[in-house]
Amino acid sequence: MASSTGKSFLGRFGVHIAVLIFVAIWTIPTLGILVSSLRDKNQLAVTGWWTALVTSSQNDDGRLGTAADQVEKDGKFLIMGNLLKAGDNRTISAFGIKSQAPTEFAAGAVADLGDGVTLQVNDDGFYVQSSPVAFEGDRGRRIYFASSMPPRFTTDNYQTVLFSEGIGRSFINSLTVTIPATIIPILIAAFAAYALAWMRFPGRALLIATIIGLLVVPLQMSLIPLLKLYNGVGLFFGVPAKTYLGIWLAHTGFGLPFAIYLLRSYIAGLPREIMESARIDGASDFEIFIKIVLPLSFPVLASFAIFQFLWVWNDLLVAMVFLGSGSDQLVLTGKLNALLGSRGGNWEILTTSAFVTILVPLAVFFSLQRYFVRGLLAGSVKGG
Amino acid sequence: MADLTLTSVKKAYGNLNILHGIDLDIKSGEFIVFVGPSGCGKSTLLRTIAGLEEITGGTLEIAGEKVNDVPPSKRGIAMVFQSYALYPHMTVYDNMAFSMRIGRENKTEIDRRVRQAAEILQLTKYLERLPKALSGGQRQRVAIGRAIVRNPKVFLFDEPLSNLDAALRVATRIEIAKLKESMPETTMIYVTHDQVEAMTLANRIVVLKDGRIEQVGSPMELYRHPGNLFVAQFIGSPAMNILPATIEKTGQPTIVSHVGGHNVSVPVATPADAAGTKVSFGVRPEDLNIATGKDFLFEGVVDYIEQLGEVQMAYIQVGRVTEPLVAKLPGNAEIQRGGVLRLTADPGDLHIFDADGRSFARDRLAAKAA
Amino acid sequence: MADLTLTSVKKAYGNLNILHGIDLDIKSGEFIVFVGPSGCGKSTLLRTIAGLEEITGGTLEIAGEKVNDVPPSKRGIAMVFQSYALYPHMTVYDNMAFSMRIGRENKTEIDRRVRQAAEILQLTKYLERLPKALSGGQRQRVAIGRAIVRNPKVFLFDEPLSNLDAALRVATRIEIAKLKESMPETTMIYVTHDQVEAMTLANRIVVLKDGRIEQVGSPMELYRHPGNLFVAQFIGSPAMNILPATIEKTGQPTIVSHVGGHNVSVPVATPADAAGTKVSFGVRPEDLNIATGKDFLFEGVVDYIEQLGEVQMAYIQVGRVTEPLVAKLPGNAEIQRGGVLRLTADPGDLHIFDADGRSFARDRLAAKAA
Amino acid sequence: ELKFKPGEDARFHWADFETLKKVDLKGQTLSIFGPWRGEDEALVRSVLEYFSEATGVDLKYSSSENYEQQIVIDTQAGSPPDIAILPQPGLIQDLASKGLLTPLGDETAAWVKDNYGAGQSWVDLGTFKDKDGKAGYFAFPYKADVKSLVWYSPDNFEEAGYEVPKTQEELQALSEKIIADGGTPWCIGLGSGGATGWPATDWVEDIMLRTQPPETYDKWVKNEIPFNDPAVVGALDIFAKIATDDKMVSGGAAAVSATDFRDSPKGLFSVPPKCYLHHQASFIPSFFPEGTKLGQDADFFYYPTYASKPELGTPVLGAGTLAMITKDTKASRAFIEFLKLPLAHELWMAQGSFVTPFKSVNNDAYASDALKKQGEILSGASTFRFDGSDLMPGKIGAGAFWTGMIDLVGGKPAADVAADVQKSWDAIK
Amino acid sequence: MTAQILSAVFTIIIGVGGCVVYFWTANRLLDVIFPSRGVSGAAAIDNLRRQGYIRPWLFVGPAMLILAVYLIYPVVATLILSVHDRTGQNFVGMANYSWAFGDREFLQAIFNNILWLAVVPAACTFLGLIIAVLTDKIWWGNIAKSLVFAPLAISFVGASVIWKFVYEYRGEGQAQIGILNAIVQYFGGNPQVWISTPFWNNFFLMVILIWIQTGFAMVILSSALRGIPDETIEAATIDGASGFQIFWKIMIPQIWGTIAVVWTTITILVLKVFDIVLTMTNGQWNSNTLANLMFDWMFRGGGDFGRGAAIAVIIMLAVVPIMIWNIRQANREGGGH
Ligand SMILES: Nc1ncnc2c1ncn2[C@@H]1O[C@H](COP(=O)(O)OP(=O)(O)OP(=O)(O)O)[C@@H](O)[C@H]1O
Ligand SMILES: Nc1ncnc2c1ncn2[C@@H]1O[C@H](COP(=O)(O)OP(=O)(O)OP(=O)(O)O)[C@@H](O)[C@H]1O
Ligand SMILES: [Mg+2]
Ligand SMILES: [Mg+2]
Repeated sequence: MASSTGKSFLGRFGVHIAVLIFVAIWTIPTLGILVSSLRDKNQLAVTGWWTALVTSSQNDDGRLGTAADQVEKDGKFLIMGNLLKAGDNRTISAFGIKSQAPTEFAAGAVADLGDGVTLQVNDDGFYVQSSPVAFEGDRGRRIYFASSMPPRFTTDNYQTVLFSEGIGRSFINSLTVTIPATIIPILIAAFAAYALAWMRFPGRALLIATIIGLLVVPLQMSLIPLLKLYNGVGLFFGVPAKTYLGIWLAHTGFGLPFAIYLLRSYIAGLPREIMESARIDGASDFEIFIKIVLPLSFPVLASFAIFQFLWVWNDLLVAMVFLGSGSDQLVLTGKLNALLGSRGGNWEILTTSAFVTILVPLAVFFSLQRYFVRGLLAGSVKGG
Repeated sequence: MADLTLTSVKKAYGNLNILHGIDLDIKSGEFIVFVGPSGCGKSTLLRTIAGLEEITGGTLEIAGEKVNDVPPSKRGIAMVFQSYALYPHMTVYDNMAFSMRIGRENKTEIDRRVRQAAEILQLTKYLERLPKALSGGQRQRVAIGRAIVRNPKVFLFDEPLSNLDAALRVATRIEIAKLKESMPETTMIYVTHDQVEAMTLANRIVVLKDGRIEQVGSPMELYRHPGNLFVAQFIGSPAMNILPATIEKTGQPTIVSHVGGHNVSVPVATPADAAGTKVSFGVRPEDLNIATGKDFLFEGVVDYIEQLGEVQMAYIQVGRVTEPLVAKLPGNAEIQRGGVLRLTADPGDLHIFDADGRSFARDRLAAKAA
Repeated sequence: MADLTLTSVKKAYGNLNILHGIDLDIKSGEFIVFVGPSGCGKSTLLRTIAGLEEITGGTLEIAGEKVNDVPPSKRGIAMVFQSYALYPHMTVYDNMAFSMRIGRENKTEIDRRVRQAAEILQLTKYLERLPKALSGGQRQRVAIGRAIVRNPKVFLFDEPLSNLDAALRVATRIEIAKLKESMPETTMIYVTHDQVEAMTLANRIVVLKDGRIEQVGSPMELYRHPGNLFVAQFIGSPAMNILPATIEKTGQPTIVSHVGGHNVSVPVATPADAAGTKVSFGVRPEDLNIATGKDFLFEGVVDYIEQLGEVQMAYIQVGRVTEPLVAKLPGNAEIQRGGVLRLTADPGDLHIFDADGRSFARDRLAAKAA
Repeated sequence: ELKFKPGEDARFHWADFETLKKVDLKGQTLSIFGPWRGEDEALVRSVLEYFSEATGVDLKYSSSENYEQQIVIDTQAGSPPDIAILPQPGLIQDLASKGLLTPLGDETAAWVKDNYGAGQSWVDLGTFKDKDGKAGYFAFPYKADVKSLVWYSPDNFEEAGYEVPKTQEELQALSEKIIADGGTPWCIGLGSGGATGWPATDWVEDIMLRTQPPETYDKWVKNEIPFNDPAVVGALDIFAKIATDDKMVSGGAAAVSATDFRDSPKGLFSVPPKCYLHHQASFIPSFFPEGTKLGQDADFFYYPTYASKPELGTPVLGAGTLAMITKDTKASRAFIEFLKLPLAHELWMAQGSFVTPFKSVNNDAYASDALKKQGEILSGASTFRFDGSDLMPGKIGAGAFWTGMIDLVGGKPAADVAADVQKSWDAIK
Repeated sequence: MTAQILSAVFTIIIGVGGCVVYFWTANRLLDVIFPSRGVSGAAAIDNLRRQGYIRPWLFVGPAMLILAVYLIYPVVATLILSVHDRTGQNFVGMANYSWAFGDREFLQAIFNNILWLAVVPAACTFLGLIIAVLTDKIWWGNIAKSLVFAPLAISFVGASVIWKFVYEYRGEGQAQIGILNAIVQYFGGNPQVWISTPFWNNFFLMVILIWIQTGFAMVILSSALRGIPDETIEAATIDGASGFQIFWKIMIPQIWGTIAVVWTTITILVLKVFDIVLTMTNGQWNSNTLANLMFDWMFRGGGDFGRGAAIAVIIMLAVVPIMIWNIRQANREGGGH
């Protein structure tokens, strides 16, 4: 393209800025869950995800040791310990004994708790509670402190998700569903699209109209009649109703109108002289399709492949209905879904699995993107 | 055997009639060249013969069989498209090998034929390139190569040399002629704008205009005895000079008076009732010579000179004629812009056409043919 | 003012060098024609001038300013593409009006200019059509029309007439010449394969070969005094006949003995040390005449005759020379295939080239120029 | 992998395991479709493990995010699981009315009546009309939730010197005291994505049971009294007074419907506390911050009744999951029998988050005191009522009622809200 | 594990291979039954003609069969259901339809859907186009594209979590965990309850779909953009057109067909979309859409198939104008013979 020469610096810079803005807008929400997936579960609902990127100060509570932990020293009873867990590189700036005033005392100061009981909390979390009389009760005292915490991330969530039992199996199941459910509709649709674009037969226009009409059929409406049909067929032939074949065909069926629609519009736009030339060269429609149309349609085949892959990969409903949910059929989305609690509050799992599932489609996108070549048709014909 | 017979072949795009009933007999082994102004329907006619356009009327027969509905691949043709129509995703080699591969021919045979064609067309260096990395002329040669590796009954060429340089054009033209010679049974139909190509290659030239055939004949026939004004002006470059004239005396020879000069005797028979009618008087630029004696046909002022080396074109303003007359004179003739020039011509090279543009010599031609 | 200066302009596609350092000065208002064999880099050079290809080396100046990085739209050019590059979604009218609309010109002015161009190019009937409903020649004319409605400093034409018929080609060529005349300040750069176009239009012709300039000069200069064997053979159609020869006597004139006949005296100076060296001896087909007297240059058997009407091409087998000699003889000369023919030529039309293909006449030319 | 080795832990009725072994289901399969996913799924599987271990049945459990949708599709299309376990009586009623369920029989109904606390309530809950309009017992309750709970932080109460209220009046006084102390009494979050609003319906139902006799509650649920009956409007008003008062709720009234119900209890534990009280069912501790110890860091009390209405006793609002036979096989029958064994309950009880009204279980098997306390609330209830919104038709209970609650906290007058819900109810009749 | 992988690979090969084998053998068979090569002229031509009659059907056959089973049959079933009551047993005529047009919620959904249809396809197509064009010009374009594409790869559940973290509302003065409110608060504004403000919440929901679907538009349009002949762009540059003008006057018209495809697809998607509405609001706060309403009636609490089906039929009818427009478009472009 001509842009290589002759773009002023400003113009080029402007493009970069514009793209950067778009990318930022598109990425921020996703970045949000990426950060969230790396965060500690408890903090998710308390502070904004962006705060995880900087050192934050927050109020916390902790519980002192119980009477069982006390030691007697110099006539005083001491309970000692550390409010922070080992490896927790927080520093305490202040502490308090009432939740209404959590930062009443500076770190290191000695707080008077009344009745001669004192408490000292150091910035490293070490505390000493001393009392002239012995402590009682089996509940430790709750105290409060403000701590500052450097950004901290955990891969726990990923470990939970990636090493959950049967995940590998369901990954394979997903691929087993997805790959044929992507390729089969492409094949079928490409043939049909070619016929609809370049072959003459009665009813062609009607067929095109029908296909556009079928684009809108809501998936949910089809499920019950189809499953009934599957069950009927299964019963009749004495085979299981829920099979891989069944789900491939189902996904093929649901993806087909869009596939034909998209491919047809592209294939119809190929230069007619090329087909004519091939026809004169003696190629049959089958050969023209295989040798000319398919290679030249790669960009659109790749786009459709990406979408179909995505839909199938991310689908749960169709898989559950037509494949079932036993562990030998459970697809990845189903598996990850099962990791969520019944009430769906496990955002750390949700965010993490969102990222785990995104990877394969992104890889597909990347690998197919190189088929979006510029100037595929260059040099074939001259004219307008 | 591949006789082609077109019987009032018609082609229309929607309401737009492009071909208005073409009648043409092409004998097996003939080399036919279609010429005609841009947009007259040459490509369309070629495409109907190929079967790429459906005929909207008439019949097309190949080897005696009606092929109106026969698909292109069964007509035994090869075609070079005006717009090349290369397969963009295939290398030059694959482009040329495609038809043979489709025909499931032997690999070594394919290779041999492709390399041979590439050699002829000087494409050997480019065999592994994709069309988009070729120059215009190279693409055109690939398109030709694609046709010649096949072994069809009928070759269709649509301006196959238009993007080639002179040397290559001559070489390729000769290759096509040789190809034709080596396949005496193969019919070739060739569209060109190049007079030289038409003249040298054709057994017969078909002159088309606005979707109609104006004249069919051998190159010399068309050149020497154009059937009408259009053909007279179309064949030959620069075109024949035409001046309004009046018949002074009918019979054989005819005496006409033209606007540019005095009465001239033309050795063509005219019917008696033509006396006094307005006619067109024609003479080719190359038939005009500088008058050395006192006798001359035209006298005029040199308007403009195009010096082409071995020859020069003199544009001469003659009397009240609006268009300047063109004369093709030897390159070394000493003429000057603004100077007065007297021209003469051999009476046998003069033409007269009636008010409808038809040549008076036609009848004679017809008589001779019968 | 639009002088163009190319200083060792280089262009490579990846590792493939297409232009190997082009040095060229084009003065404002000049009409420059690029010629050269197919694939030699003409289109590429044009495209680098237009700014469509990035130069990989050297500098390009327009009107004294370096424009290597100036975008095409800012170079003040109009271009006719070899492959037309019409806007497929616009009618002929819109295709032609596009640049003016972009330039926010007055509506009536646009209409006037478009219609004028359409008139010139005989496109008026097709103004409302889309490119895909046009014939090849019509498309090409739209491409030309698109360029001429604009008012650029530099016109670039890439084989603009290749798909036109002879009449239209002449007419359009003349229109281009007129256009040039009406814009004396406008520079035109024109690629063609047509010798006539090159000869008639050019102020100077640039002969390219394999991405290098072979010779630059006025048409007659190139025709009469080709700098080397390549130019000698490239300019002129059919090409100059070349025969191996040996210098018998150096000096002015030089005597050479060529394979086909006896010693010939050529009015060209050769240095003394050239005595006895192998040279190439050249004579143009059109400079050969049938020997009337006893004196002749070549004697040979007529191998093949191409009858072109006003002239005929005789292919003559001379002695041990492998390639037949071509002679362009008057159409009415009575020659016969198989007959023996003696040819002669004016000594001034004879050329000799040294072993490297350089013309010996060059020195004389250089001397004259100095 | 059995979680507890049979015979080893005295808390369990291991004899049941032996009984179970007598049922031979080898070579048979049993597919169970339930609502539990995540941690709950692991728990239920651990229980089911005993069943398959003992009987030799090939057992498959599955669940789905869209389980409601899927069970409809599967049953309608004729490929149901053997056993479906669902928490929505409304959905079950629908399945029953379409003839997709197998009746469990009178003796099972009788068994529930005898062995469950507030047994008749549970039987009524599982009784629906079938395709021919004939009533039958279809759904066996397994696992219950207690809804009438208020959660708090004992530490916060202790520091501020607050007492656990015994009556609504005390609760009201406590709220005012908290406000006076500069605090905020309640954390309310109605957000639940598409189901936003449901936590408020529980609360309103709780108020209904505390202001009206259970019969009125039943009529309300069946729309035998209109939704905009003054009784209902009164309950709505009581709730609205709390939820629309910026001082009463953390974050102000606007935050109520926007805050996710899973996030809202976290306010109890923030420093300083954002609130002191949280009304929610027994499942909510799963959403407490990690490390929160029930009983120590967090505790609950029974949502109190009005001292002024002693005649209403101590009603308990709850929910639960009900098991149905969707495909009548020997295995599915056997599975229902399995649920009648105390062991089936104890195994889950011992692992937490499980409460059962089954009287024969060993209460010591409860994993925590908190659960035990809930179990006691359940069994000590004078009245037990199932979550009303789950009993109403889906369009109301899982639609108009929720929307109404959002409108209500958005400031719409209770009467208007109730009238709207009633209008929707009329529309689906 | 390897056994699983092997069996998966085997299954995949069977599935894909079966499809390939069908097309290959069917076409081979046609060539064998009606041979056109190696038989005499007239017979070959006849056979070729017969092939010409049959081959289109071999090409479209599988597609038609699958469409018939997977879409047309359910559509018919839906039509039938839509004139029956909630159990699907008793015929009720047009009652479900007349109910729908009297239902406040339904009318609200229609209104919202019109809003969605007006905004989302236009926004997605426009943004997708801009991004496709811009990213074509820069070296990191592929990375940028992938980032814009990424939302498409996220499941709806994932997307709803993501947007929860954008729209989340916390009371005034509290630490916001939704970035939108955090920004608003940072600039001194009052945090808003984006999702539950009637009317405007429609737009906040649309933003999600736009965010997801722009990647779709971008991918398809970018592949179309690359099909534009460079020469026309070069010609326009030389004609003095600016980047903008080239974009609007040269590129857009040439990919107009694809734009129509993208627009249509997204329009239809909008008609069908319910996941976003379902997970974000479930149609509350006046944000219902037809598809969600249909879903609601179909499956909530056992469902009312009659009404659900009636709404589905109405959705399907809404596509008729789009269909007509598309067919016109296809005819105009010609394409094929
Ligand atoms: N994209 C490309 N990649 C590699 N080589 C190329 C590319 N484009 C052109 N070439 C080569 O560059 C050379 C010069 O091409 P160019 O188009 O300039 O030739 P030309 O002189 O215009 O020829 P013609 O008269 O046939 O149009 C040719 O040999 C061609 O094969
Ligand atoms: N698809 C079409 N629709 C309408 N008119 C068309 C179409 N294709 C060609 N034409 C018209 O038909 C006429 C004949 O076209 P054709 O291509 O046969 O001309 P041609 O003789 O080959 O011209 P050229 O020498 O310029 O290639 C032209 O006037 C052209 O405009
Ligand atoms: Mg043509
Ligand atoms: Mg070129």
